[in-house]
Parts: sequence; C-alpha cells; structure tokens
Amino acid sequence: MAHGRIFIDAERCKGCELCRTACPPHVISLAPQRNSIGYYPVMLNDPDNKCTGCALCAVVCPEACIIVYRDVAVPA
Amino acid sequence: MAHGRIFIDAERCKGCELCRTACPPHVISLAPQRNSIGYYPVMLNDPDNKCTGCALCAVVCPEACIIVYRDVAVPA
Amino acid sequence: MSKQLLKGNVALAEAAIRAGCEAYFGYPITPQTELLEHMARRMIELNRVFLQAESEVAAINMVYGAAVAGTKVMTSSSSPGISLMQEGFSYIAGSNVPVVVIDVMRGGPGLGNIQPSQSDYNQITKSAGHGDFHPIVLAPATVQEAIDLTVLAFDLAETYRTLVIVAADGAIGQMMEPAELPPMRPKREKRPFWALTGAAGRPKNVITSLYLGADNLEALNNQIQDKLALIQGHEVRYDCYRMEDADSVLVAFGTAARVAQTAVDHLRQEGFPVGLLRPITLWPFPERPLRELAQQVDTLLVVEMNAGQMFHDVKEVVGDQAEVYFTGRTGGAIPTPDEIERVVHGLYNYYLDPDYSPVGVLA
Amino acid sequence: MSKQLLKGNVALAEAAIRAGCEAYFGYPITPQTELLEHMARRMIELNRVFLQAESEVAAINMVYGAAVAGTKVMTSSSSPGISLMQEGFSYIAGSNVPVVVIDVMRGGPGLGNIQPSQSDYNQITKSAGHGDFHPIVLAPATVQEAIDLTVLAFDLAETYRTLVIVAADGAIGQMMEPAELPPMRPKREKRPFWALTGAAGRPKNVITSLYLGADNLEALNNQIQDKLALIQGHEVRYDCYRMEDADSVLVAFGTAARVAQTAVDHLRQEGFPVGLLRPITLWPFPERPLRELAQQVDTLLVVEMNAGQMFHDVKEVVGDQAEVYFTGRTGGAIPTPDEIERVVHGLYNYYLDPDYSPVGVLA
Amino acid sequence: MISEKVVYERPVALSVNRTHYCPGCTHGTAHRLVAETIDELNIRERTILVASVGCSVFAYDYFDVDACEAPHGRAPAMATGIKRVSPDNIVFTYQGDGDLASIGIGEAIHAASRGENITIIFINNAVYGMTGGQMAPTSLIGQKTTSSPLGRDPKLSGTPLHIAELMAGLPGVAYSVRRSLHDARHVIQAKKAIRLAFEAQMQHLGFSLVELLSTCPTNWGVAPGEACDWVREEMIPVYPLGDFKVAEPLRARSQRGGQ
Amino acid sequence: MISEKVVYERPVALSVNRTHYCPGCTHGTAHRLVAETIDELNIRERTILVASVGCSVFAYDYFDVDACEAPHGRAPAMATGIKRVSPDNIVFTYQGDGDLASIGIGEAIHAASRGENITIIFINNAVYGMTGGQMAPTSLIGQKTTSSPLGRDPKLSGTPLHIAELMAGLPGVAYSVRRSLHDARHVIQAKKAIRLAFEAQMQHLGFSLVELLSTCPTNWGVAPGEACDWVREEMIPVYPLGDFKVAEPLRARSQRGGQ
Amino acid sequence: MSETSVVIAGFGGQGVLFAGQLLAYAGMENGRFVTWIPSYGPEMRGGTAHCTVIISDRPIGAPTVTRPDIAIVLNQPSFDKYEPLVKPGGLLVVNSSLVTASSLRDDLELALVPADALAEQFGTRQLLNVAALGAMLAKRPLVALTAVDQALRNHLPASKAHLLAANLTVLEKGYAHCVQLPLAQ
Amino acid sequence: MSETSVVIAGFGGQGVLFAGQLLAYAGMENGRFVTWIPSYGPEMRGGTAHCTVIISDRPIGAPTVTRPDIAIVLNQPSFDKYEPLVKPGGLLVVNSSLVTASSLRDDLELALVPADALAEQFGTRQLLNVAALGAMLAKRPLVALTAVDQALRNHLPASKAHLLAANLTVLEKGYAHCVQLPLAQ
Ligand SMILES: Cc1ncc(C[n+]2csc(CCOP(=O)(O)OP(=O)(O)O)c2C)c(N)n1
Ligand SMILES: Cc1ncc(C[n+]2csc(CCOP(=O)(O)OP(=O)(O)O)c2C)c(N)n1
Ligand code: SF4
Ligand code: SF4
Ligand code: SF4
Ligand code: SF4
Ligand code: SF4
Ligand code: SF4
Ligand SMILES: [Mg+2]
Ligand SMILES: [Mg+2]
Repeated sequence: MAHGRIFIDAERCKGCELCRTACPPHVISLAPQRNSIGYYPVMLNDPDNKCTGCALCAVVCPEACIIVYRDVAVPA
Repeated sequence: MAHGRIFIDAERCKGCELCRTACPPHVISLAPQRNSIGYYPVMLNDPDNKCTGCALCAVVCPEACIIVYRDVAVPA
Repeated sequence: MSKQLLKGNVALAEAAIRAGCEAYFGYPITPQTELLEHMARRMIELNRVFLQAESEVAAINMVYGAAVAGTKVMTSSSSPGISLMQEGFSYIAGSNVPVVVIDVMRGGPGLGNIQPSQSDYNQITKSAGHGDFHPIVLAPATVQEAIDLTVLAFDLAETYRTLVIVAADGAIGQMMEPAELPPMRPKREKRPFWALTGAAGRPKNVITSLYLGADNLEALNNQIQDKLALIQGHEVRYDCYRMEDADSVLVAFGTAARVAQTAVDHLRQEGFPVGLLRPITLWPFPERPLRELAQQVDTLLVVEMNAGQMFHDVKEVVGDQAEVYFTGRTGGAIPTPDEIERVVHGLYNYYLDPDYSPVGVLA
Repeated sequence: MSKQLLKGNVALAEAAIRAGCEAYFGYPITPQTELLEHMARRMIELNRVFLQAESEVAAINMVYGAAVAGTKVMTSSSSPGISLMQEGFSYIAGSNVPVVVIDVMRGGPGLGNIQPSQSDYNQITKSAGHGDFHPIVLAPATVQEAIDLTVLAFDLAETYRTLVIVAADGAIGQMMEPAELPPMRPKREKRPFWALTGAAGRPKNVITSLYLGADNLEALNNQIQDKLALIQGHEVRYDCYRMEDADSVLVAFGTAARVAQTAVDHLRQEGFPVGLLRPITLWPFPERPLRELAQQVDTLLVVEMNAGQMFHDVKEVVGDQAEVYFTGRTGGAIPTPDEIERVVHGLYNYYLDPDYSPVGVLA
Repeated sequence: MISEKVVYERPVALSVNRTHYCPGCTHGTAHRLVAETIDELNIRERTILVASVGCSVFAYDYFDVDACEAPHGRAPAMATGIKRVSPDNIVFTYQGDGDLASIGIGEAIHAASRGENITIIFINNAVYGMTGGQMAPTSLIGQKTTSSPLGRDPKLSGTPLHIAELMAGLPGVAYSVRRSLHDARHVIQAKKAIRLAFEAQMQHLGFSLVELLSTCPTNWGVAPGEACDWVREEMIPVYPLGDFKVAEPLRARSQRGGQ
Repeated sequence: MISEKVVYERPVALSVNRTHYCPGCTHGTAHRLVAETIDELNIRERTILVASVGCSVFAYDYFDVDACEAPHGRAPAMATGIKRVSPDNIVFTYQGDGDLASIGIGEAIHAASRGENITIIFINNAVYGMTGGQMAPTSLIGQKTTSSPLGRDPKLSGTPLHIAELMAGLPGVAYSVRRSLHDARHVIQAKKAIRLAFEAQMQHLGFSLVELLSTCPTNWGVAPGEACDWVREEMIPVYPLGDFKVAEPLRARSQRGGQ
Repeated sequence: MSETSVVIAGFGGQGVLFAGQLLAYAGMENGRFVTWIPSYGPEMRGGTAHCTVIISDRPIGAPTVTRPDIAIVLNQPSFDKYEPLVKPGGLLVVNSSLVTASSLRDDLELALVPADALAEQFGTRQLLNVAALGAMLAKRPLVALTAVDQALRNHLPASKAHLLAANLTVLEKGYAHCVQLPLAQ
Repeated sequence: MSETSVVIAGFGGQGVLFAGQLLAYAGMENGRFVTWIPSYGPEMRGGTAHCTVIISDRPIGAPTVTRPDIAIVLNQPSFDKYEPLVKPGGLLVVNSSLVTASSLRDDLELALVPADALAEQFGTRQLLNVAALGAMLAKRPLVALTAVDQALRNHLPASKAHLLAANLTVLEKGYAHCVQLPLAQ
C-alpha cells in the first residue's frame, strides 16, 4: 500500500471540509483553533499512517492549500 | 376554366414585376408610362380573357396593390 | 402609519408600490439590490408585474414597453447600469412617456466600487443619452425623503409624461432610518388615452421617437423644450438651513448635504455664519434661489461626493456674484463634517489673507 | 500629397489609418457608415484588424480589449450608438488606456433622424458614462480638419492614455470637400510597457477599473483628475475669426461654426463688428480665452445645432462679464447664416431698445 | 348569369400609407401576410406592433394597429414589457436580421427562453438593408457586402446564424419555423406559418417566431426577380425551410417542412 | 531506502494571494484547475485572462498571468479585441452564469459564432453569487433565490438555459462541454476538459467553452459538503454532464460524456 | 456671385450624385472652394435622391442650403419640390423629357433640356445627368466646360470607362441645347 | 453627548448586523434619531462584517464615521482594524473570548467581555452579539436596557422566537459582566 502525507497551509484553509469528505482513509479532521482569518482549518490526523498520498484531498481543495507527498522507494 | 380580372392600383405599384413572373397565363405587362412616383407600373394586358382570377399575382405583390375578381355563376 | 426603521432600498421599493407602481423590471446591482429583492417579493404578492431582466439594457426597454402600454412603471439600478440605460432613456425622452428610475449611485469610473457616490450627477442631469433632454432628477437626503420623493416621482412622471430619476446613493440605499410609509394608493383602473391598448373603437395610437426630416424632429424638440421650460417654472425644489445672516453658504445634495448640515451646526457653534442650500431637484436646478442667494452672500462652497459636477451648475448660476468653491470626495468616500469645516475655516482665512490657498478646493 | 475631393467619413477613416490605427471595431449606423465601410476595405487590404461587431456595446468592449493589449484602436458611431458605449467609456476611463472614438452626430432624442446634429455635446463632454471623467473631445469644422484632428486624436490618446472623441456631425461625415491626407505612418513595432502581452520575463500586468475600498478608488480618481488638469493646461485648442474690434462674438463649433463664419462675413459687410470664437477642443473647453474675451466684448451669441448645450459652458466661464445668448436649431436642422444674422440684428436692437426681445434666443 | 366576386383585396389591417420599400422588396409581402392574418383572426383591435430599427422602421405607419418603435435590437424587451402589463393584447415584433440576430440576439434569446407569449416576425434578408448593405450575421459565406467587400470570410466573421433553429432549442419556444417569400407557393406557406404563430400566442403557448427569407434587391444589386432567384438558389440551401419547433397543440395544423 | 516525492502542489500560475471566496466555494477549484492547465501547457507567459463581474471579479489577483477586467457580460468582446490584435497570446475569459448567460449572452454567442479562437471557463452556480443570490438564467425550476422568493416559476421566468448545448450548435465552436466540480472524480474530469479547451485554442480550432457546475454554499444557504450534494442531486439531472461539441482533432483525447 | 449653390435632384438611378460630384471636381480643378453633400439614409429608398454642390471664392459655410441658386430637376417630384425653392433670380434646369409642368414664377430663369432624349440620341439613356449638367453650364458658367470634361476623364469609374466618349458628347449636346435655344418663359 | 457612533464588527455569522439593528430600534423607541448602515458587497465575503449605528438628539449627518465613539469588536481582525480608530475618550468593547491582544492606547475606555463564553453559558454560542451589546450598554447607557429588551421582543425573527428568553438573559449577563467588573486598564 502506498504511503504518503499532506501539508496543509492552515492560514489559507477555510475549513470547508471538502478534503475531509474526499479522503478515503478519513485522516483529515478539523483543527480546534481558528486561524488568523477566523476559520477552523483542517489538519492531517493520521496516527496510523493511513494516508496513501492519493491526492484526492488536494484535487478537491478550492484553496489549493494542500501539498501531497508520497513515499517512493529509492534504490539504495 | 375560371375567368377573372385584376385591378392594379397603379399609383402604389412599383413595377417590380413579381406579379408578372407569377402570372400563369402571362397577362400582366409593364405600362409604358411612369406613375407620379416615377415607377413604371404594371397593367393587365389580357385581350384574350386568359386571366383566371387565380390571385397568384396578388399573393406575391409586396405593395398589396392588386385586387382580384373572379367570375361566378349566379343562378338566374 | 407610524415610523418604522426602514432600509433605504426597501423604503424606495415600498414607496413605489404604494405610489401605484404597476410594473417593475430590473437587474441586480449593488448597492441597490435589496430594492429589486423587495420588489420580487411584494409585487408578486400584490399580483403586479415583477420581472428580473437579463440586463439593464433589456430592463429599460421592458420599462419603455410597459410605459407605452400606459402603466406606472419603474426600474432601479446603480451607476454602471445607468450608463447602459442611456439609449433607452433617450428613446423614452423622445416618446414623451412617463417612467420612474431609481439610481443608487456608487463609485466610478468603470467597475469602481460599491461605496456611496454622487458621480452620476452629470450623466443623469445633463442628458439622458443623446439628444436634448433632461429628466427630472430628485435627490433625497434621508430615508423619509427617499419615500416622499419616490411618490412624487410617479406623480411628476405622469403629469409631464417624462422620465424622472430618483438619485440616491449607496448610503441612502443601505442605511436604515426611522421613516413613515404613505398609505397604499388604490389601483388605477384606466390606462391613459395615449397608451397602446389596441386600436378598439378609436384610431390607432403610435408611440415613436423617429421623426424623419429635420422639421418634424425639430417640432418634437420644440415641444420637449416647452415641456422642460414648464417643469423649470413649476418644479424646482430645494431646502435651506440656517440661512439667517449667513455670509457663506454650503451647497450640497443627498448624503453630502447631511454631512454639510452637521458641519453647519458645528461652524455655527464656532461662530461662523454659515448656511446650507440643498437642491432637492437636481434638474430643474434651483437657479433663481441660488442666484438670489449669491447676491447676498460672499462665498458658496459646493460639497459633493464626486470631483465637482454640480459645482459647475452653481458656478454658472452664480456668475460673478459670489465666490464659488468646491470640496468633495471621490471613489465612494463620504466627506466628514471635519473636512468641510477645515475647508470653511480655510475660506475665512482666505479673506483675511488672499495668498492663503485653501486645501482641497477647486476655484 | 495634394488635395483630393474627399467625403468626410472616408477622410476620417483614412486619416485614422495613416495615423497608425492598428485595429477597428464598429457597428453600422447612419450617418457614419461609409467610415466603417472604408475601414472594412482598407484595414483588410493593409493586413490590420477590422471587425464588424455585433453591437456598439460589443464594439466598444472589443476596442477596450485591443487597447489593453496596447494597440492603437478606434471605433466610430453616431448618437444612439454613442449612448450604448457609455459604460464602456467609463471602464476605459477607469483603466487609463488610449482609445479613439469618432462620433458622427445625428438628430435626437431617441431614434430621431439621421440629419446632422450636435446634441451629443453633453453626453460626450460632461461624462463618459458614470464616474468623474472627461474624454478629450475634438470638433472638426471641415473635412481637412477632420483629418488633422483624427491624427491628433491618436497622438493625444497615447500621450495621456485617455479616451479621445472626435465629434463630427452628419454634415461633416457626408460632405465632400477638397482636403489633403497625411502620409502613412510606419507601423509601430512595440507595444507599450503597460500592455497585456503575456507576462514573459516581467511581473504580470493587470488592467482593471475595480478598486475596492474608497481610499483606493479615490487614489485612482485623484490620478485621473491630475491627468485631466494636465490636459486642461496643455491641450486647449480654438480658433478666432475677425476678432478685430469685435463687440459681439459668436461662439460655435463644427458645422455650426462654418455657418457662423458666413454670418460673420455678412454682418461685417453690414458694418456690425462681429467675430467668431470656435472651440476646437470641446473638452478641455477654452475657458481662459473665452473669459478674457468676455472682458472685452459686450455680447456672446452661442450658436449650436442643439437646444443649447455648450451654451452653459460659455455662460459658466463668462459669468457676469458679458451677456450670453443662444440660438440654435434642433432635430437635424442646420442653422442658416440668415437666421444667425437676424438674431444678431435683434441683439443690436436690444441695446437700443431694452424691451426688444430677440427671437429664438435663450437668455 | 355571371357575376364577379372579389377573391383578393388589400387587408384592412394594412393602413392606406404607401410604403417606402424599394421595388420588389419582400418586406412589403411580409407586411401584407401579417395584415391578412390579423384580419382573419379578427384581432386588429387588440394587436400591438413593436417595430424595430431597419428598413421596416416605419412598419407602424403601414399597419393599422397600435404600435411603437423599439431601439435597435430591443423589440423583444419592449414587447415583454407590453405583454406583461397587457396580457390580453396580442403583441408582435417585426425585426430584421441585423436587429434581431446581431445587436438584439440577447433580448431575443431571453424573451424566447422565458417563453414570453409574444410573436416575432423575423425578416432574414442576409444584409443590413437600411444602412446600405453591410454584412449581417445571416450573410452567406462569400457574400459581398459593403462591410465584407471581398465576401464574407468565415475565418474573420464566422458563419451564418440560424435563428429559427437556435430558438427551437429553447424550451420556452412554442413555434419556430423558417419560410420564404420568393414565390407564390412559398408566400402561401409563409402566410400559414404566420397565422400559426399568432394562434400560438392566442392559445398562450409561449414564444413564437417565423423566420422569413426575404429579398433586398437594392443591396444585393439585382433586379427583384433575380433577387427571388437568389433566395431560392443561394439562401434556401443554407437556410433550409422547415418547422424546427411546433408545440403539440399546433402540430396537427402545421405542414411538415414547409417546402 | 524510502524517500518522498511531491505528488501535488500548488500550481505556479496561481498567484500567492488568498482568495476572497467563501469556504467551500468551487470557484477556487476552477481557478486551480485552470492554473494547473496553464502550468502543464507551459503558457503562463503568453496567457491573458479576461476577468468578468461576479464573485470571480478578482480572478486577476489570483492568476499569475497578464489580466484585465471586463464590464459585466462583455468579457467575450474584450477577449475578441485582445485575440484579434494578439493572435499569438492565449486568451481566456472566466465568467459566471449571470455574467455570461444573462447580460452577456449576446457577446458570448457572437464570439462563438464567429469562431473566435478563445477559451471560456463558464461557472454555472445557478445563482448570482456576488450580488447576494438572485436568480440566474441557470437557476433551477423551483429554486428559491432572493429574487425568486417563492422559487423560480417557469411561467414567469422561463426555464434554465443550457449554455454548453446552446454553444455546441454554433459552427464556430470547436469544443463545448459540461463538467462538474462537486467531487474528486468530477474535478479530475473537469481538469481534462479545461486542458482540451486550451489545446483547442493552441491548435487554432476556434471557440472553446467548458461549463463547470459549481457550488455557492453561501447563497444556497447550505454547508459546503451539502452544496456538493446539491450539485449532484439537483443540478446534474438538469444539466447533464457531457461533450456537446468536440472538434475532430480533439476527439481522440476527449472522454465521452465525462460522467 | 462669389458663392453659388446648386441642387441636383431626381429619381435614384438618374445619376444625380455623380453629376454633383463632377461639378465639384470641376470647381476644385478650377481652384475654387467646393462642397458636395448628398441626401442620405432611408429617404433615398423609394425613389428620390438629391445632392447639393456649393462653389465659392471663399471658405464655405453650411454645405446645405434651403434656397439654392440653381436647381437641376430631373423628374416631376423634384420639379415640384425645388421649383418654389430656387432663389429669386436663380436658375431652374428642367429635364423636359420627364417634366411636363411649367413654372409660374417670373423671377426665375428656366432652362428646359430634353435630357433623356439627348442622352438616348447621343449616348445612352443613363447619361441624362450629364446632359442636364451641360445645360446648366450653358446658362451659368460656374466652371469651365473643359473642367467638367477633365473631371469626367479623371473620375469616371473604371467600370464606365467605355462610356467616356459618350459622356463627353452628351455633356456638350446638353450645353449646346441651352446655348442655342431661346429661353422658355 | 448629543450624537454617538457605534461600530460593531466581527466575523460574518457573529450577528453584528442584527446587534446593530437592535441598538437602532432601541434608540428609535427611546425617541432619538438613529441611523444604521452595514458593510455590504464582496467585502462581506471571506469573513468580516461590520455596521455603524448612530444615535443622536438631532438629525444625523453621514451614517458612516471614520472614527467611532464606540467600537464593539468581536474578533481579532476587527480589533486590529478598529482599536486605533476609536475616538480618544471613546469606548472599545472587546470579545475577550476570541481576542487576546490588548490595547496600548491610554485614551480609551476598554471593556472586556467574554462574549462567546457568556453566550454559551447562558444561552447558545450564537448570542455572543447580544452579550457584547449588553456589555457596551453597561459602559455607555446610550439607550435603556429595557428598550433593547423591547426591541428584541419586537424584532427577533420568527424563526428565532424560541431564543427570546435566552437572548434577554445573555443581554443582561453581558451588561452585568461589565457593570461589575473593574475596568481593564
Ligand atoms: C443603436 C443603433 N445602432 C445602429 C443603428 C443603425 N441601424 C439602423 S438599421 C440597422 C440595420 C438594419 O438591418 P436589418 O435589421 O437587417 O433590417 P433591414 O434593413 O435589412 O430590413 C442599423 C445598424 C441604429 N439605428 N441604432
Ligand atoms: C452593468 C452591471 N450590472 C450589474 C452589475 C452587478 N453585478 C455584479 S456581479 C453580478 C452577477 C454575478 O453573477 P454570476 O455572473 O453568476 O457570478 P457569480 O457571482 O455567481 O460567480 C451582478 C449582477 C454590474 N457590476 N454591472
Ligand atoms: S492524500 Fe489521500 S489519503 Fe492522504 S490525506 Fe489526502 S485524500 Fe487522504
Ligand atoms: S478543502 Fe482545502 S480549504 Fe477546504 S478544508 Fe480542506 S484544506 Fe481547507
Ligand atoms: S389573377 Fe392569376 S391569371 Fe389573373 S392576372 Fe393574376 S396571376 Fe394572372
Ligand atoms: S407585384 Fe405589385 S408592385 Fe410589383 S409590379 Fe406587380 S402590382 Fe406592381
Ligand atoms: S434596402 Fe433592401 S430591405 Fe430595404 S427596402 Fe430596399 S430592398 Fe427592402
Ligand atoms: S457567494 Fe457563492 S459564488 Fe460567491 S464566493 Fe461565496 S460561495 Fe462562491
Ligand atoms: Mg436585414
Ligand atoms: Mg453565478
């Protein structure tokens, strides 16, 4: 199974949660604090490393505030 | 064969000759004199009584300046 | 009816309805949108005609249609939309039909912004599109006056068979103030004799603005000019405030006049003998009162929310009888009493020291 | 190049081409149609851009597009079409881009007719749609001047990044007169630095007229007002005719000025010391020369092919320095020298007999 | 005994005024057909004409009905205003192809899309007649006009707009057909279509439009008869005659294709 | 050894500015897709945006390309002006449904009919977002808006306008499709369509338009997720996704239907 | 006269606009100020057209006149319209091939020229305009006949080049007709 | 003071416009001149909203002010914007539930009210606007608390009628909070 992670620019995020809905393994959740604009941004909440780096979250994000990384095997 | 005649309001006629073209028995022709507006109007030229009263001339006349009459048999 | 706290846009709309507006056609634009929205709800409720047009061009021509059919009809818009209606205005002018338009002005030029402004002054008082014409232009300064002038607009439109524009601004449209609405007028039953209703039992009526041949069109123009002269003779409206012994007078309309009024109060407290003349009809312009006034006072300061448009009308009327100055704000800013007061202070200094050049003043 | 017998509309078009017009967008309307038709033939021949737009609204916005792309661009129309362009004018004003528009005015209001008129004066000099702005307005009186001012229009548009309107009328557009065309300018190779050409190797360029917040929009307006002041300082143009010892002066532009000139000749023959001041720039208006003149003469008679529009500008400038009268024809009629002479006779009588009221004169 | 009966005479809804149309211009024919329809349906006293800007600008002088004159292209908006406040009147516009298909396409499409219960008589003569023969959106590819002196070039000016078909695509439209005025048979078919269009309105079915291929001998630079030939030979192949939308209640009475 | 690669990041053609869009408004998504396309095609330095009047009025702040701002509805005319004088630039407009389908339908249809070689990104959110949720020509039957408080009544206001289909009928159009932005799968399909639309222009095929069903949570009065549901459940049945016109050279690369 | 105004009026197709241009070109080639202005727009539909030419020694005011010094009327409606308008002492050139009415005014000079007939006889019927122009010049030598000649050579449209000789002939025949004939009173 | 201007500012959804209307209704019911004007248009997107209420003994000039007498700021951006603008000697009411920054100005009266917290405790979180309004009135009795009470009874939208009691409680709690607490310096 591919493994990945995402970076969310919390200051750009408006907490619309479209990414949360789009994420197959449900590893995105709302943050408890507002950002400086007043929105509750989302955050990656992935204790079990379930993020696959599928980028579906980024694909739906209206604010283009998600960067998606995926692990790749580098020949040693 | 039906028989008819037409009346042409020569002062309205602009001599476009559309009626002349439309007339099956070719009984319409251009008048030799201009009307007061300066057009050569058409006239009924039907020495042999060939007009059938078919009204095709009136149907194409853009100036609505033709009245068509047709003979009808009135029971004596 | 007692006073309610009413939003200007809503008050304008409801006043039109109560004045007997039978049909409304309009297109959304800030800052007048609530006007259209109120119409959307109420006109349908009252079984009258409401239609959101596809554009301002369409809206004014729908209005033109309803007007030739002899109904009391209105549209509303804001500055860019008013620009788009200019051709329609001109046809309405050339056809002598009654139409009411409400313009809730915003900052320009171009897309500008949606803040309050008075920079449609020229485009609504000087012409209604091409040709020689002036609509009657009524400029309310309060929500109550917005109501009263809207009712008046319908009456003037009918009386003179003319285009009447109620020239409000974003502040008047958006603010709430206590105001009283008039009672609902009974529905008018009959269409006017000149209206297009079908040529039943009478010769056909034709309403056009096309007059081939200079003579014919000049005859129309003469008739229009006569009508305009009549309006100038009868319909000038203005308001004076604290004119007693004034030697300087502010001239301002609409929201600018409210601010000017505050400034007058402050200046009077400071001992400056300042008054305010507030044109209510921007066209016909209160020429005679201003001219008379100019013979009594030294200075007029025109205050506008534009770069100085009415200023030129004041200057024309005043001639060399008094000094005429201008101060104003553009781009949607509302002048503050402070700013006006500073300019007036400057003007008084000016008389003491002719080299002093007052800030923000166009001579 | 030597003189040719040229039709005004054709001369306007060919002059634009020789001045370097790179693109033309327009919509047919009498009495300017030959202008568009000449463009249709010549621009294609020269491998430049010609497009018949679907409407005047589209035309002015195509022009706006070609202008933001940094090309020399033009449209032309007549009064109703000019009304439809008002919103576009306002956006162009708010964007500081150079555009040339030719208005071959006809009788209004409404559909009016297609005879010569000057009744767009207000709608082109007082505003370009909503907001505070004035285009530069150039008014030719002969076919030769139509050519010269069209060339100038392109230069002024570029210099000030502004809208320039050449205000002709149906007579100028339709008549043929001997005139000389300028040589063809070489094609401009580079687009201006501010133009939209793709953000290659530089930060992006944005051209907009939207300025949210009153402060930002006011800053734009201040910049525009500064530009307008600069233009007023540098670009006033007018012509004087037989001013020596004049005690009465006719003020007229365009075709009306031609007629006025004939009237001046006749009146001089009769011994009346009459001159003519002919504004060439309707905006900026020749304020200073008129004001100075007013201090020297007794009477100014404004002659227009409208109901008295420039009249108000003259009156504003002249103030109480001299009497200002108006005579004019509307609806597409051109005043005759006779008519003007009769009014002048009347004015002279007026001084002899103050109860005498001159015919056809608005005080 | 033989007596005479009148089999054709000038319709009452046409006024006595002479038209200013050029000889052979089928604007006149279209007027006549509309007037005949008004007579037949007995609606002269409740019909309102919205004339437009084009050669037919004086249509209000030629019909004996209440009438007004819309700004160029805006007749459908004006008609909307009238019909909304006077639903019992029969409201029709009479528009050229410059008027309707060029400057006024927005108003036409929106009136149609709203299903305004009005009738549009649309005269497609492939040219701006009034202003002297400039290209219209309906001009044919290669057609020389005063604003396309080398012939309409589709790369520069696109291809002919098919109004009747375009309108037929809008749900608010009850009736949208194309007919031609170039000979007697087609004139008769045009008349039937005009009548159905008015009937659509009388039956409150919504928007109706009849596109009529019409001649402009003057600006085409040909004699009236040749102009009719040009319609037949050049225009009809580009603008097929036919019914593009006929609301159910009218269908029984509409002839297919109209050719 | 395991390392990381970036599989998604913010496109370069999007500027660093924050948008003013409401949370969950898919205007932002559409912007992102256009920016990605510009990056992929490597045309940022020759692209010109014509922004329009609507919630996307500041689009020129959000794209890192040369840009201007057209009067309400007139973006296609402005784009025409630009493209005609600068045929080597890639010119696109970004317009809402009020802007394009209501006030600007005339300019849009004529640009399409002329086959202007420009691209239109058309955001259909069934409402006037910017001015506070009035009815648009694309509002659904029964949809409550601030100017149709009882729901859109087809008898008063007609029926939804289908822009992608309407445009497809015009010969000048090379590409006209409808896509949706309501979930990831559809966003991916929308992206492909946007790319094809730009490619159509780069290949000089003529006019291209992508209609995107988009959300307006604010004026629909629902949460962003529900807005996406509403697109799926209410809008798509009325506005079928699909390819309505795909010029031959693009056909191989266009997926049918786009559902 | 330092300034002379000429109206030429007739049916569309009678070449009134071109005749006016010829006159203007000739005036220009004679070094004088000239203006030419046509009637335009829908009033040209359905029949009549006219143009006004002014030739002067000084800059010209309005290019239109209400009362011309000279009117050349090529058909009956034009006669009806302009006969009353010509200035007292002016000249009315009448195409007697088409106009049968006669003027009752005694303050006009009248020149009758059978323009259609002359044109048909010496060229083609279309050249009636040139015939009338020639007639006018016989009465009022506003410009030299040779200047009109020259204008014809320079400005006859390419498509009509083959008619140049005929034009010149008809011009002279019109001229000759009015120089020789006694005035109609 | 014969004329007092109050700006209420916060996120969209914090009820700033309604709080302002309540104040205006109350002023009107107290027989005073009032104006209320909102921020409007696209600047309302993406977060912040504000309105201005003026209450006066005489007709009111501009309904907007650049420097208010009182500002009620319900979130951090509003604090940042209005803290410097309040007139010297004016009042700044701060929703201390959301705003942590403190004013450095010594020419202002500062009223800190944990509006979110109070609202949540005595009603629902949405009522923070009313809590802040109560706090303001404790410091500046522009209108009687009972007038606001009355305004709430008359103008609470039907859909919120069930929240009337909670509104009244939270209003009073806000008031009480600022009457009792010592001033934050
Ligand atoms: C706003 C405006 N633009 C342009 C015109 C000029 N104009 C008059 S008629 C016309 C075109 C008419 O063509 P069409 O509609 O096809 O009618 P036709 O004359 O061919 O019957 C134009 C462009 C005008 N009157 N108003
Ligand atoms: C001429 C003109 N009319 C009206 C407006 C007001 N206005 C601004 S945006 C808009 C509608 C926007 O709706 P849409 O195009 O659907 O874009 P959205 O906001 O939904 O994305 C209107 C009517 C304007 N700016 N200019
Ligand atoms: S990349 Fe995929 S799995 Fe990871 S957070 Fe985004 S949607 Fe979820
Ligand atoms: S989709 Fe984007 S804006 Fe929305 S919550 Fe997720 S990261 Fe934030
Ligand atoms: S009625 Fe028929 S036959 Fe008689 S003239 Fe007319 S077309 Fe000819
Ligand atoms: S069709 Fe009519 S106008 Fe034409 S020639 Fe015949 S009668 Fe005359
Ligand atoms: S110009 Fe053409 S359309 Fe107009 S009247 Fe003449 S023939 Fe008919
Ligand atoms: S109002 Fe609607 S369209 Fe506009 S930004 Fe908000 S959600 Fe988007
Ligand atoms: Mg046509
Ligand atoms: Mg929208």
